[in-house]
Amino acid sequence: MVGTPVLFVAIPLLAAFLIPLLGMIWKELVRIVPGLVLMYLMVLSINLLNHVLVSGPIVEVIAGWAPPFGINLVFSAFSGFLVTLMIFLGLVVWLYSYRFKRNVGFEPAKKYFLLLMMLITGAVGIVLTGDIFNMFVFIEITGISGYGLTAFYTGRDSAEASFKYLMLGSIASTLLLLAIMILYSQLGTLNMAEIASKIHTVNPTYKVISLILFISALGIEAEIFPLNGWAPDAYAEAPGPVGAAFAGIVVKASVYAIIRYIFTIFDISGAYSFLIIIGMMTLIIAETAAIRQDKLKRMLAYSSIGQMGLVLVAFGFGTEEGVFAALFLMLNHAIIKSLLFLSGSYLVYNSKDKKIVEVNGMHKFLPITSFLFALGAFAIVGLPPFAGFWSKLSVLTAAADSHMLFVLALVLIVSVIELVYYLRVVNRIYFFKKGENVDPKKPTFNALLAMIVLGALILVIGFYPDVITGVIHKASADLMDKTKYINDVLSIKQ
Amino acid sequence: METYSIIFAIFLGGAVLTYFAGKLNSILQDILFLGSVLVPTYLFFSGVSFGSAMPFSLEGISLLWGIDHYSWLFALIVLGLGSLAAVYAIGYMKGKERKGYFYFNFILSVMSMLGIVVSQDLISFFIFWEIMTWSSYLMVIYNGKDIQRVGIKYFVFSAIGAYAMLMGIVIVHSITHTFFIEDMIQAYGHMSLQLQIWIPILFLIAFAVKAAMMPLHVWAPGAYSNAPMAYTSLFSGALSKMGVYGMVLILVTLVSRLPQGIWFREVLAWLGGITAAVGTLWAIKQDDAKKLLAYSSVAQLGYIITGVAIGTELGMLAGLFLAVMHALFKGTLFMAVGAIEKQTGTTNFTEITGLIRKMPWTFLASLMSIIALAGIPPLGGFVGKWMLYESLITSDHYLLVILIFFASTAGFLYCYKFLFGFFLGQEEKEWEHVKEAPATMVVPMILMSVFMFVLGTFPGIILKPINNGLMDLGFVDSYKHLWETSVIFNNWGDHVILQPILYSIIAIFLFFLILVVWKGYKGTRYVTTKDISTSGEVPKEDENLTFSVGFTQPFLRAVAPVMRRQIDKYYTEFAKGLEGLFEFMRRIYTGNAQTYALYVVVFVVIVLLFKDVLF
Amino acid sequence: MEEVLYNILGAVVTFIVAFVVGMTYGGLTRKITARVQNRKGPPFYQNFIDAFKLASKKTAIHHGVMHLMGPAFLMVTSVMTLLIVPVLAGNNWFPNLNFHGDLIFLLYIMTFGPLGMALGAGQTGNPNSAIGVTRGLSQMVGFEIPWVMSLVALMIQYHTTSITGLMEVQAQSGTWLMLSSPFAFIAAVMAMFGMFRYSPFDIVGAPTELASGPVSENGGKFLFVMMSAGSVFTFAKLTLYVDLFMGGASNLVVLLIKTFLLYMIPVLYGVTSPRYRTEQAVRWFWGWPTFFGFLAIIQAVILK
Amino acid sequence: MDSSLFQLLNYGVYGTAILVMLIGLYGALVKKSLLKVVIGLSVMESGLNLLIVALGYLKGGTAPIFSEGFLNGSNKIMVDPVPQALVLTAIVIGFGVTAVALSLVIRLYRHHGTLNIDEIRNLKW
Repeated sequence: MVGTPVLFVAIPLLAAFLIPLLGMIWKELVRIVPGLVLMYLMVLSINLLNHVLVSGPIVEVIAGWAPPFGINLVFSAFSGFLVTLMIFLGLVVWLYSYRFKRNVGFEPAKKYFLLLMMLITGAVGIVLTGDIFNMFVFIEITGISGYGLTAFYTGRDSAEASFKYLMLGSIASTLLLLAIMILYSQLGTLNMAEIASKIHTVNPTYKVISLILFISALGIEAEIFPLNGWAPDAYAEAPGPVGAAFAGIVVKASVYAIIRYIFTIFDISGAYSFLIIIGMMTLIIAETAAIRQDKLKRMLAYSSIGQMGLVLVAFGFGTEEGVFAALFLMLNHAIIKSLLFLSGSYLVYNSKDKKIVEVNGMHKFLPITSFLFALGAFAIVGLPPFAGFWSKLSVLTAAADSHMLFVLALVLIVSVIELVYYLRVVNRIYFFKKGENVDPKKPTFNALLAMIVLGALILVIGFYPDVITGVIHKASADLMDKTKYINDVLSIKQ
Repeated sequence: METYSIIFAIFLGGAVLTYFAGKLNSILQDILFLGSVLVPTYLFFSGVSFGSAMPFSLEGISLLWGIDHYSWLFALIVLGLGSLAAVYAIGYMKGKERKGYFYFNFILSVMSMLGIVVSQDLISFFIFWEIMTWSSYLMVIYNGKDIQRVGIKYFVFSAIGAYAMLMGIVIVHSITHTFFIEDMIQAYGHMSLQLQIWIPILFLIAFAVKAAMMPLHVWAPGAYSNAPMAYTSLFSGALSKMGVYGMVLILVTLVSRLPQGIWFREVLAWLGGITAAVGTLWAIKQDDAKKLLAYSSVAQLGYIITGVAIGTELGMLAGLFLAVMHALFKGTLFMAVGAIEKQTGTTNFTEITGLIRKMPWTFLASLMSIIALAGIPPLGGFVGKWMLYESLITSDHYLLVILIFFASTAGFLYCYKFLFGFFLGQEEKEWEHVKEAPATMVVPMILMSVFMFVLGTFPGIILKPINNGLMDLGFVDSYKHLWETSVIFNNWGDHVILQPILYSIIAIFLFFLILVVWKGYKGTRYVTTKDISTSGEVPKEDENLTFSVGFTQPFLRAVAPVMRRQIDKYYTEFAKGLEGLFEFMRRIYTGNAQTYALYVVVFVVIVLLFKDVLF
Repeated sequence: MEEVLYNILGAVVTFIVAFVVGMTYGGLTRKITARVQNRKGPPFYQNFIDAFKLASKKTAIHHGVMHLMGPAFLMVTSVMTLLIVPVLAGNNWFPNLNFHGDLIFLLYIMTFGPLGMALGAGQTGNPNSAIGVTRGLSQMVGFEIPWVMSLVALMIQYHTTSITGLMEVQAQSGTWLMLSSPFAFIAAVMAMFGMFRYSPFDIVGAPTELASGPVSENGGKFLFVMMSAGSVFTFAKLTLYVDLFMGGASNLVVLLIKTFLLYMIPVLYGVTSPRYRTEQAVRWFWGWPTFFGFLAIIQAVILK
Repeated sequence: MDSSLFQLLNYGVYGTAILVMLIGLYGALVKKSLLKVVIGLSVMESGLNLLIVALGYLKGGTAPIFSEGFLNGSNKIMVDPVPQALVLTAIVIGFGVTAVALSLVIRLYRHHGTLNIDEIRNLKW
């Protein structure tokens, strides 16, 4: 045993609280410690994932109370894959924002890294936990740190965005708690595995109501239309790396939660087609909204929402193929959209309004950043031979295999729209004349490194997707196997 | 086996190396560029044998590369034109900016086109198709001119096509569970009728876009004229042929097995004919050589589509022969325009005149290609046109043949306009300094002209590989029956014997040429184009005698009612309407937190109300 | 080898016949036109006099290579057309090249010369030449449509695309195609108006007011070659019509009678008509002649 | 206590809790002042907490601790302890959220000079 899943929650949480104290010792520690923590977790998660892929999931029992009484953490192929992805993105975001703004002083940096660690704690916790109330707590942790990070810049309209996020977040937590209580009142347990094993005894009406409340609550975090009013504002006003973290970490965790409920806990088959419906709605509305944006990050935000809609659609096929496609898409989306957010925020670094027109002619001043943005844009619209193509292909294959031709056609039509707005921006970067009063800012070395890592990953996955598909196949098989999950958790006796 | 890997590795590596070599040394970059196009070309033609295939797998998908005679034909077009255009590009790109960018995309385009023809499975086909699309897109926006309109239009149309194809691919996969083209063909017979109809349509949309068929052609004029000319010769000459390649494949292997397939063929053939006619009319209207040639490309592809859509052996031969010829003459013409653009800085007929004495080799190449384009004997274009007409007539397409003939006759107008506009007419002082283009640019053009000339009399040289390719697709051998080395037949046994015709033409021409200049040429003196009689008056030196504005006005007046309607406008209106709708839709996000909260509540309530329906 | 020599000899003879006949017809046209217009007119051999005068002149200036080549290009078309068209039916005297090409080839070789000529005219730099050329080309698009329609009608009805094939059809059935395919004949004759460029379709050359068209910058030998090319071409076209629609001719006299009668149609129509502008001319050809072309095709489809 | 009366009381508590939630929701959705919105959200949470505690109540149950009353009681029923634990957590979280919300309200007021939610709409579409 190389480590236990509980470290994923404990260490970053500890680090988060230690950051202010460490800052008193040496100010630079505030920036260094999160990185060290994340690096350690990265190594740990890769080791654990390797272990899990070979010898089955690790179920960690907290405080010695065996399931179903205590809280347990489950590090399976599925959750392990997501955790690894999140930690990796956390690492990239850390690397990027290590010296994001020189003028950001010690105090803001302290807050920033504290909140970032909290955010990662929460998101990782959501994925790992095997207890629905515990998940609620982690969602709230993620949420509160998310509100804080959104409101990070005092000069902008970030407080407004944050408030919207908070307001919807509060409603989400209310709905979530309500849903949890309905389930609890019916079954008297909060353990996911146990609920899953007993769910068939529940009165269908309660079951459905509870599921609807779960989906609505988690849908707010997962940016499902029409519950995603907060998302574009938050993405646009939060700092660039936070946008990347939202797209890559928070949303992934929320989608994980929805999927866990629908695939493992509940046994309602209608939920799959419901996923497709809301996924399609989200996809279409978000992409059509994105094409008319005049602010870069807002455009990326809508695009991100749309992509998550597509992920839900892929999950909604309910087949293992669909799950594979969705996970692959989540991976690619995490990498590519993060790259876009990271490079995009340098493209509009010094501009006040963050308008798309202000990226005109940036390639002369920021050649590598521009190139990486273009690479990301090409990849996200699914052009081969970049990473996005393979996931798009698997989504479409899954759709065709489930005989959802209408969905297939709609997804493709929307892809064309997506293409248009990304290409417009890339064209501006490369072929338009730079505006008079735009003052480009060279990216720092760390930021460049972070972006190049992501860009390289895009190319690697694009040219040789087999590096990652094996893991994803196992992860999707793991998710589909509901009984195994129940057995794995409930067989733990202490 | 390994040859494929080496070829594609050289292409890819060469593209990247060439890009970065520009930072070191310009000449090194040129050499690397040539190397990374010519070396794979050599390897392909020397090292790749028919029937050998390279299977491998990616992301759990089995892929297969290999060639048959049919794809070899298109590889010949791609690599042959690609190599010549690469040589040309060295001269063309001299002293231009973004050289690395150009070379990079050029190599990738050639690679992707070769990839398309060697792909024996749908996924690598699609991958290369998309690489081809975006590399050509990057070329279209190379000049940075009008990119948000022209470039995006090109990409959107390509994407619509590509995604239609992708939809077809995944539907096929959902039935066969493999991506091999062979398996698709096998399984096609067992599909439901609905699928049998839809799958070819989906594929044909993709190919029709690339082949610039009406009504999906609107991207073509802008894209062809915006790309740098060294690339457009490849773009129009080879890249658009990929559409033809796929179209033939689909028509022969799938549609022909469907009883209703005849309707596909008829519709396609008519669309091809309309494309040819409309493309020609618009080409006549253009005052810019690039635009003229772009529309002309559209029109020429219309002929090709008609030919292959007819689907008889003669029609196939005609279509594919025209495809080869089109690669030659349109490649040359775009190169000539590129040469003129490089030497004068403009491509507008209303600005340039009288270059014949300054750029004689370019003129010669243009003349040859124009003769070939117009389909006049004794050059190669005639053979293709002849076979096309004969195939149309013998397969009962009477009205279509009239339409094609109209297009082809009207084509003379722009042919003449091209030659007159650039090379003939008054020799203005403004262009006195113009010199012939450098040798790297002239030699490829002349070489291609020679090919055109040879093919005009000995079409068998290229009809043989075409015939081999068609036999691979399941047609019977048509040697001695529809063609010989220098004889072409139609299905009724009528024929044209090309050799005596060529010799007669040369003999008559030389006889009368000598008659005219006998004892005269030395005695006559050359006079400038100012020294002419206009109704008996001798014009003054400063009098403007250049005639180039409103050149084809009389004809355009006659066809004005047809030209009033432009498909492009409808597309633009549609796009505007859509954007308006999107603008309206995004107002859902009102910016008010309470509204968003209300959405949540309403969502929950609605879902709860309809829970029995939904779950 | 001997055969080739005989062929060449035959071709030369054909050419001379065509030249003489064409020139004579040209002279007669001038005479007839004058008569209709109540003038005396030149003698019918006036064209020969003109030709020899022009041929004997020495060329002093030229405008470049294309200019020199222009007349030769034009001649290629005329002679090639003449060689492809069977002059006398069932006669071994003038087989020429007519077993080496068919109607579609003919249609295309007929455009070779005018385009080459146009290039020569273009190089002179005379704007009137180019104006004439574009008018000519536009008009060509006009009349080619009914002309091709009538040819296509014949081809599909009798399943052959060669001229000799069509002549055989007439020989076997004993009826001329102008009687069995009247619509095709009407369309073809109406197209012929444009082909000969007599009034009302003479805006191409605009002969009466200013010299435009290809000839405007040519004199001496150049003009001689062009003139003779025109005459030969006239004869070749008329022979083609006779072959296609009037059963051909077994000897020269019959051929002369038939061609002359046919020739009078455009000439007489011309002298009584005012001139059309180019677009009017084009539209005229796309009106009734095309309608008859359609009828011809419908008839052919029904009867085939 | 009579069983039906208990049932009635139980429903009454549920009803009240839900009513409180709805009142909170109303406040959050309709009131224009940011402060009132925040209060509405808090009220909604309180209602929910009330509901959860009520759900865990059993007739005649004692506090879920090994107290004297439990040990000496006749029926040895205690109310479900889990909801109470959950509510405690939820209250803490709600407190945190409210604190963040109020601090945001302060920043919004400084930035916009108003608390009217309709006027704070710089980010839209």
